[in-house]
Order: sequence, then structure tokens, then C-alpha cells
Amino acid sequence: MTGWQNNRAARDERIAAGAGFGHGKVVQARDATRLLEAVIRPGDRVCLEGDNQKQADLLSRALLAVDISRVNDLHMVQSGVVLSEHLDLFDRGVAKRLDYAYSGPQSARIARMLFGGKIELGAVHTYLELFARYFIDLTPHVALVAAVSADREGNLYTGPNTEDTPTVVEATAFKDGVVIAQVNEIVETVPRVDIPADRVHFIVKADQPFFVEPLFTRDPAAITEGQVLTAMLAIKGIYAPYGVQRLNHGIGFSTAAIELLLPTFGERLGLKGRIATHFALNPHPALIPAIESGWVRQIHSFGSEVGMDDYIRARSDVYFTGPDGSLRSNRAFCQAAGLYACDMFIGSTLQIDLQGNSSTVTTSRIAGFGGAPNMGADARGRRHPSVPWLKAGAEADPDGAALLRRGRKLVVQIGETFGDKNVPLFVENLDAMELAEKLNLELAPIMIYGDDVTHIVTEEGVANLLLCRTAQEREQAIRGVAGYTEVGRRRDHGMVERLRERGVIRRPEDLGINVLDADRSLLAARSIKDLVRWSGGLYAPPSKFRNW
Amino acid sequence: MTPDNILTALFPDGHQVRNDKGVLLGSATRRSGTCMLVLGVADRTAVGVDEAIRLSGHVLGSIDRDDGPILVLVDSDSQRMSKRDELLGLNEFLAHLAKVLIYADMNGRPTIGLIYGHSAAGALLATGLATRVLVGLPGADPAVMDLPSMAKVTKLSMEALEQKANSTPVFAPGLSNLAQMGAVQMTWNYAAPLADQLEALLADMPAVQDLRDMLGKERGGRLKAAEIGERVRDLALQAR
Amino acid sequence: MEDLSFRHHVRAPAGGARKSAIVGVVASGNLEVLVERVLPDAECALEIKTAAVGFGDVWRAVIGDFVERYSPGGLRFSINDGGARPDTVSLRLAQAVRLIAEHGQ
Amino acid sequence: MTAPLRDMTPAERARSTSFYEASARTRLELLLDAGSLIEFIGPEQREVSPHLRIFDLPEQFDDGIIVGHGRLDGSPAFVAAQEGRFMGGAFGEVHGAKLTGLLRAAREIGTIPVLILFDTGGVRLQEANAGELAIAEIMRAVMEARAAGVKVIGLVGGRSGCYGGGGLIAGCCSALAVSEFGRIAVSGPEVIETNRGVEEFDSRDRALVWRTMGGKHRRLLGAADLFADDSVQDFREAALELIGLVGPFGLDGLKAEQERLADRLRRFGACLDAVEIWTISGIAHAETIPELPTDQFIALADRIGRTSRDAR
Repeated sequence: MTGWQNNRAARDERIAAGAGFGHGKVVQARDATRLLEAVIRPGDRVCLEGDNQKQADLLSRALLAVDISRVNDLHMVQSGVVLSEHLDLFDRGVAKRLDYAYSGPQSARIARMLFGGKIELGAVHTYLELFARYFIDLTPHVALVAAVSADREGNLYTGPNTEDTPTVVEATAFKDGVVIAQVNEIVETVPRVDIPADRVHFIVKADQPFFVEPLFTRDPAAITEGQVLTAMLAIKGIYAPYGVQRLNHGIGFSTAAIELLLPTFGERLGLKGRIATHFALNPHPALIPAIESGWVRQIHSFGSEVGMDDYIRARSDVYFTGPDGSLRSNRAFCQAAGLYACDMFIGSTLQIDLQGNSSTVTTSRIAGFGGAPNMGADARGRRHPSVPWLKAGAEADPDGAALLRRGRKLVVQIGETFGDKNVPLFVENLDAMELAEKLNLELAPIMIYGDDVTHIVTEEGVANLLLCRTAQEREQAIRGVAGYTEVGRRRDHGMVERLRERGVIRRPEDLGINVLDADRSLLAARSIKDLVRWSGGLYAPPSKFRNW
Repeated sequence: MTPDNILTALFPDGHQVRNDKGVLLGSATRRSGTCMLVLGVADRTAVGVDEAIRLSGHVLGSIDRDDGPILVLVDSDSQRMSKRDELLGLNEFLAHLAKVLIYADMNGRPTIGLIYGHSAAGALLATGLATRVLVGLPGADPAVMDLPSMAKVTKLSMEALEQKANSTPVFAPGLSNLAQMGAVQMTWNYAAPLADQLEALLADMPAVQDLRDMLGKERGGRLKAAEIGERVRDLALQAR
Repeated sequence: MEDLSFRHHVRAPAGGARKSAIVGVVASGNLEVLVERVLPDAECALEIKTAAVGFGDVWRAVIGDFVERYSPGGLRFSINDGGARPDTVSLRLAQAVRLIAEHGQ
Repeated sequence: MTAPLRDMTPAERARSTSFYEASARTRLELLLDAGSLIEFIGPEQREVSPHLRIFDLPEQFDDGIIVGHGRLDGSPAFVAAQEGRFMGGAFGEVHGAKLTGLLRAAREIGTIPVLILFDTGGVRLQEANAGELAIAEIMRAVMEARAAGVKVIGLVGGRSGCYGGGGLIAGCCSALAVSEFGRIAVSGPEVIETNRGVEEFDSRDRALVWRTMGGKHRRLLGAADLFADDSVQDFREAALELIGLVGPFGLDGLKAEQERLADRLRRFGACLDAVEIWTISGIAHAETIPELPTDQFIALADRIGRTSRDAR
């Protein structure tokens, strides 16, 4: 058969096959599985919207229930493998191949299934990378997405957790694919149009709102003195000297501590307005005190956070909001913003090796990459200058010609030398290497490559890798802040002292910080309740974070 | 043993004790012909707010009459573990029951607890352990905490726990362990008439003073409590 | 549980006049340090009971650095450890030295 | 919400220190007049639990409780404070005996009040029999002290709450002050869930936990007499106020308590949730109680007027 519109014809056939199950575009939840059987073909590439937070959970269950003689061997192309149903699909034979980015809660099971050959792995991506491939070689035939509400025409309101939906729909709808949306409710008029109706082919009303996990809430009560100290070192040792204004934070407790120290410790250092003004960041509750104290001018978000809706709505000067007043998030744009428009990424990891490579993979858990590698990478395509970017570039190449010298993004790894259960942060060899060998991967799953990392901060001090001139110096700089881990205890004491004299390593006392001052009383909020108070009652934390 | 059997054996001259859904309330006639107030929990009933308020009410109702000493029979579950009971303030109800028993004991109405079956945790605190003398009957199996639950929390095997229990009475369930700790002052036997054993005890009641820590020391079950308590007391008396 | 003990000769006595002080609490990842001024000025000793077995070398390193840095002469440290990380141990030891140097009994 | 702790007066420090977060030692240090605490059998005596070794568990030198003597606005007071982070503040043999001894001394003296800063999950599992018995002895000692004229004041606002036998001891006190974070109950949330199923009680639903056992509910029920903000200074002021309010103990109080509790059962016995109880109590928009700021809540609780004064 020749022709140039075969795909469009095939798409129309699929829509026609599904049309019998609904009134217009609206299909009852009980008919969802039959709809999917009618629309999906064996071997299709399917994007089952599993974002970092929002989950098309009803459609996951519906897909899992299909007759596998009709729907099988699917190639799932989705950013998040988060629900157990996402993996049950492979156990049942509904799906066979997988390309994904993040698998937090399923990290142990996905590792077992990969070892067991249950899943044929395409690749583990970063978000932005997978989104890019949606437009090149992983374009979905069918997208199963989640929205808050729809009108009868099919206009979708995705609410604060817009996340990946526009990207997924763009790639699918404009390349002859079928888009099916589960919605919490069908309304006369949607509060705002996040996805226009002509890109949506079917709507399924879910009996329960889609599942959203509060992933970015860190209870200040759980922040330790060690984390307070590390945060103080980061603020005084990195934020201040570089004057970092545009940045992205990871989601760990150390960065939460930084957020909570801005209005106290940061204020005392006179840094207000000079650092931490513009963020690519989810609506972290821990940032509320800094926002309320006038530190933060603008935040663009990948997704939302449970309980933050009213606060965001009331602080539209800071957040991106729609005409309806609620947050508009967008993972793809925010990832691009983090990559190109931020001068610093700071986040934690599970393991760092002697070259500075870091990974969150252990031999029994494959958590995927999510967005950290894009946040935590020097953007080689960047062309606009900024003070921190140029300063970092100059430190890395002091003898280079200023007008030709690239700047450097500050990529900071922050953590305590020992993590949970006294597991060391620093290792000679990453577990990721062992995993790659076992699984016969061509690439070890490295979260952030050592050559992108510019600083490592632990309670022992700040190591500035930009100032290292040899691989040996780099190794000793890392050992020098590795504390009492095996890696740290095997440092060359003489060389570490020389690095300290050069400012490559800066101890707390070198920064004028008394370890004994690192007290929880420095935190602007020490409990979730404090955050609620700071927000003037606008922040409504989920029940699991309350103690009232 | 059923509560009926025990009551009959204790009070051959008759009793008016009714068992209403596991709550025992009434009075009985002693060998001496005098009266004794009887209350208790039977049939391994959990002690919740509804049970506790009736038991405390029974004691308070008799407090202005002279109904003689007070006998508390115990064969209970633990406290009732429910949302409703906690919502309504079970801790106050159980504490109130204990307070009423302690008050009576201190004010001329000696209290005797008689544990003939099970009991645990908050239920035991509010009943048997709130009396001046707690007596055990053979076959009683009080358990502050059962071993399977303990195994779960301590992450130790049942075997390991049982082995440890052989070397110390301090954590494992059982009448003899509680006796060694000084909680159960004496154990009666069925060889002699229970009524005689009750009369013997009443004729020779210990003074109104909590001597359980001393007893635990004598019996080798709690070597520290009495000494620590005494030292703190001495220091506190000096400190004022 | 594992018992460890260390004894060091130090260059100078610890500051302050307080007889004893205590910091921290025994909990998972935490420890208590009881410090008492009972030794000759040129000595210090540390007695440790730890729930984390097999970390003697780490303790030795942590304490070596601590003694070098603070010279806690005359002090005996008694530690009950619930499996704290080395950085927490260092912090508590430093807090103990600070507290015993403060005014008070 | 916070301020650096240097260069502050004791009252300022007490005001800016969270009771919930502070250690037992810090609570006492800031609750009492500065420098007035004299500890009995302090940590340097090393009177540790003799039983934890059997389980290969670490000991604490004070066995998780500080008892002593101090001054409150110049007047003498006996104090006991549990450390909720050491084994959940649970009662063991030594831990319990220290409180028993303190109460016995208070009884002999008759005029010095006792403050108990509860922070406990109840009986310490590893010495369950000794702990249970210690609680029984403490309850007896509290009642004997009260009968001798001693005011025994309980303060509840620690992270381990006041559970198990601790809840019963609290029920024996002359008066209680509780903060929003404080919890008073016998069975803990997990225990109820384990025994009755998650449908009966979802222990991870913390809003449910707090409205069933938390400080606001206990205050509205009249189980606690005062509601304190979560600072050591607020608890200090609450303790002073309660010492002033408490009347003598006697039969009338017990009879009144019987009536108070019976009345509670009559009025609320069929309620399935705290919000129903609050609604029946005449509170409009009862579902907003958990969000109510402290000052407004105190005003509301005072208006509802339910208290256990002279009825416990």
C-alpha cells in the first residue's frame, strides 16, 4: 500500500473502533478496558502517564485488565514507573519493552524484573531526554493521560499538576496518535484550558481523583544538626561567594535546611536579595519562610505539591498561575529552565566515587534518573553570561582568554559523609558499575558525571573541584571532605592540608563557622506546623505530616 | 474456673453477685457473717469505658455504707483497644476506677484483688494492681505483654525470648513472674477451702502501705526498685 | 553491644571548673556523652558502649581527631551510643567539652 | 518562629524553645527558675536499667527520666521529666522507681507540689512486668500524695505523647496541661489498628490520631484543664496557674469525677468521631478546630467551659 497519510487513516480507524463505547468522547469508567482493547494494537508504543507525581491510575488498571490476545507486547514509553500496575503490565504480558526516566517507589521491583528478563529495557533516560525522544523515535501511538476535569468537547484542565501532559499530548496528537484522558470530573466549563479539545479523543471519568504523592514535603522536625551545619557551609561557602541567584534545589533534607536557613542565617550574612531569588523548583513547603520573608522573586515548577494549592494561588507574584488562579506547572519547560537559565544545581545523592561521579543506584534498586542529570549538568549550549557562571569558568581555567572562556554551571553535591544506617556517601567504586556489568549495560547509570560536579559539601567542609588541576588533586579534595568514611580515612593528610591552604578545601572554621553553632534553633521553621503558621494558614499539609 | 464456682467457694454462705456482660457487681456474705463488696471482670472481657464506669460506680455507691472489705475478681482481656474508647478518654475511666479503689483502701475499706484468669496492660492496672493485696489462683495467666507481640517489636525469635524468659522474670507473662516481681503477694490453692484462705488474709491484712517493691526485692524479682525509690525519697526529703 | 575504651595523653587541661556535664540522648543514630572532671590534667579517657558493633577503627579516628583538637585534659567521657554517625559523635563530644567549660555546678 | 539562643534571658529562651522538641533536661532547665534544679540520682550515678543488657540494647545513664527539686517563681517544686526519645520514654524498673520515690517524699512533706513532664509510650517492653508494676506503684503514690495534700500536676506535650500506663498516671494527677502536639491515650494508634484493622483506625492518618487523642480534643473534653502553646515558657506558666487552681483531694472529687465521666458517656457515647463530639458541645464549624490558632482555641475552650477541676 502506498500513500502518504496511512498513519492518519490508521488513527481514524482506531478512533472509530473506540467510538462505540461512549457518548461523544465520554466513556464510562467500566468501559475503559474495552475502549483500550479497541484502540490499542499489539506492539504499540503507549505512553501511560506516570509522572513524577500525578498518576493515570484508573487507566493503568484498565490497561492491566485487557484481553492479552488482543493487546500485548506493548512498548511503554513513560517518564514514571511508579505504580505497581505499571510493572504488573509486564508480568501479564500486556507490555514487553520499556523506556522510562524514573521509578522511585518501584526501584527494587524494577531491578528484579530487569534481572529476571521480564522487561526488555530500551533505556533509562532523563525526563528531558525521554520527552525529546517522543518527538524523534519514541512517539506514542496512544497516550493515556490524567487531568482534573474536562468539558464535553474534551478540553482538559490539568490543574496545578500539569507536569508532563502537554508534552505527551503534543507528541501523540500531532503525529497521528490517540489521546485518552482520565478526569476526576466532567464539567460544563473547565477553569482553564490546559489541553485543547481537538487533541483529546476520549475522556474517561474516574470514580476517584487521580493519585498524587506528596514527594517534596520535608518535615523540618526531621532535619538534623549535621544537615544544618552542611547547609550553613553551602550558604556561606558557595551561595555567597558566587552570588547565586538563579538555581534549582534537590529534594533532600540538606537542601530543605538551606531553604529554612535563608531567612535566619542568610539574613544575618546580609545575603537577602543577593542570592536565591529565582528558582526552577517544585513548590517546596520548606521555602515558605524564605518567600514570606521576601527572599524569593520567582519560581517556575515541574509539578505541584500536595497542600500548597491555596498558598500558591495567594502568592501569584512568585509562582506561575493560570487565569483560574491555580499553579501552572510544566515539567519539560521547567527542565529546560533548570538546564539553561539556572547558574546552580544543588542536591544530594547516595554514592560519590573518587572522580566525583555520583549515583542513586544500588545493586538492588534502580531508581532511574528523573530530572537531576539535566539540572546537574553543565549546559554546553549556553551562551548568556552571568556572574556566577563566569566566575566558575574562570576558576576552572584561570589562564584562558576571558572572551573565549566558557562559564561553568555550579553543580553542587551536598550530603553527610554517612547516610541512613551509617552507609558511607563516598565509595571507591559505585554500585552502578557492578549493576551495569550484571545487566550487560553499555553505560553505567551515572546520575551526575564527575566532570560536571564543581563542589562537594559535607559537614567536613566544602571541596571546590574547579580549583583542582590534576586528577590526583581532585581525588584528594574529595577524600578531604569524606570525613571518617573509608575513603576519607585513606586521604593523604599532607596533600589535603595543602589543598586547604589553597582554598580548594574549606573547613567550617575556614569559613568562620563554629560547628557548635549549627543548631536546629537556626531553622526558620522547625515543624510542619511552623510552616503552616508562616503561610498564614494557607498551606494545608497532608495528614501524614501533621501532629495536630 | 468460672466466676460462679469461685464465688461459691469463697462465699459458701451466699452472695449476690451478678455477671452482666462480663462485669461482676454485687456483694457477698463472709464466713464471719459480715458483708464484703464484690466487683470484677469475668469471661476475659476487655475493660473499656462502659465497663470501667460501672465498676467505679459500684464502689462509690457503697462508699458511704459500710459494706466491708472490697474484693476485685479479675479474668479480663486488656483494656478495650478501640477508637471509641480512646475518643471518650479511656485513660480517665481506667484511672478513675483505680483511684476509687485506692481511695477506698486508704479509707477503711481494704481491697483485695483476685486474679483467676487472664488480664493485661491497662486493665490489670485499673483492677488487680490497684488493690492492696493481689492474690493469684492457680491457672491464672496475667500477661503485661504477650510473647508473640514482643517478638514482633523486639525482632527476636520466640525461642530466643523464651530462653531469655528462663533467666529473668522481668518481661515474660505468667503468674509466677508477677509474683516474683512483688505484684502478686500470694497464690492460694484449691486444696484448702477458698473461704478459709480469704478469711485468713482478711484477718491478717498488711498495713495500708505499698510494699510491693520491697516484696519484689525479697523475692529476687526486682532488685533495684526498692533501693532506687528509697534513695530518691531520702534525697528529696533532704533537698527541701 | 560492644565496649571500647581509649586513653590519651594531652597537652593541656580542659577549660572551666564544672565537675560534670551531660549532652545528647540514647536513641537510634544518637548518643549521650557524660563528661566528668576526674582525671589528672594531662590525661583523658573515653569509655564507650555502642550498639553498632565493629566500628572500632572509626571510633579511634574520631577520638584521635577530637583529642588533638580540643585537648580535653582531666576529663573522662562515658558514652552510651545508639549507633550514631561519626559526625554526630564529634559534635556531641565538642558539645560536652563546651558545656563542662560553662559556668555552673 | 525562631531566634538565636545567645544573649537571651531565661524567659526569652523558654519562650522560644519548643517543648515538643526540647530534651527532658532542657525542658526542666527552662521550666524551673534558672539554675534551681537539683537532680536526684543523676546520670553520673550511672543507675542504668539492669535489664537492657539481656536484650543487647544500649542503656542511658539516667534511664530516661530526670527527677529532682527546683523552684518555680521562687517556690519549691519537685519535678520529674521523661525523655521521650530514649526507648520512647517508656517506664522500666529504675525509671519508674525514681518517680515513685519522689512522690513518696512529696507525700511525707505534704506541701511541695510535684510536676510530672510526661513523654512516654507506656511500659518498656523489655522489662514489661517491672514497668507495669512501677506504674501501679506510681499511681498509688500519686493518690497517697494527693490525699496528703500534695498537688500533682501533669504536663503533656512531648513527642512520645502520654500513652499506656502513662495515660493512667496522667488520669490520677490533680490537673493537666496539654499542648496541641500532646497526646493522651491508653492504646496507641498502631495498637488499635493492629487489633481492630485499618478500617477502625488508620494509624497513618495523623489528623485522625490527633483529633482522637490530641491536645485539643483532650482540652475540649475537659480531660485537661489548660491548653498551653508549645513553648517551655507556656508550660511553665500553665504549671504555675494550675498549682494556684488545684483544690484539695477527697471523696467529693471522686464522686464528681464519676458524674463527669458518666455524663460524658451519656452525651457522647454514640459519637464516632471527635468532630461529632465538638459539634454536640455546641461548637459551630467543629471541623475547623484542628486549624484554629492557639489564642482562638483557648478562648473557645474556656467558653465551652468543660474542665475536670474538683472532679478528679
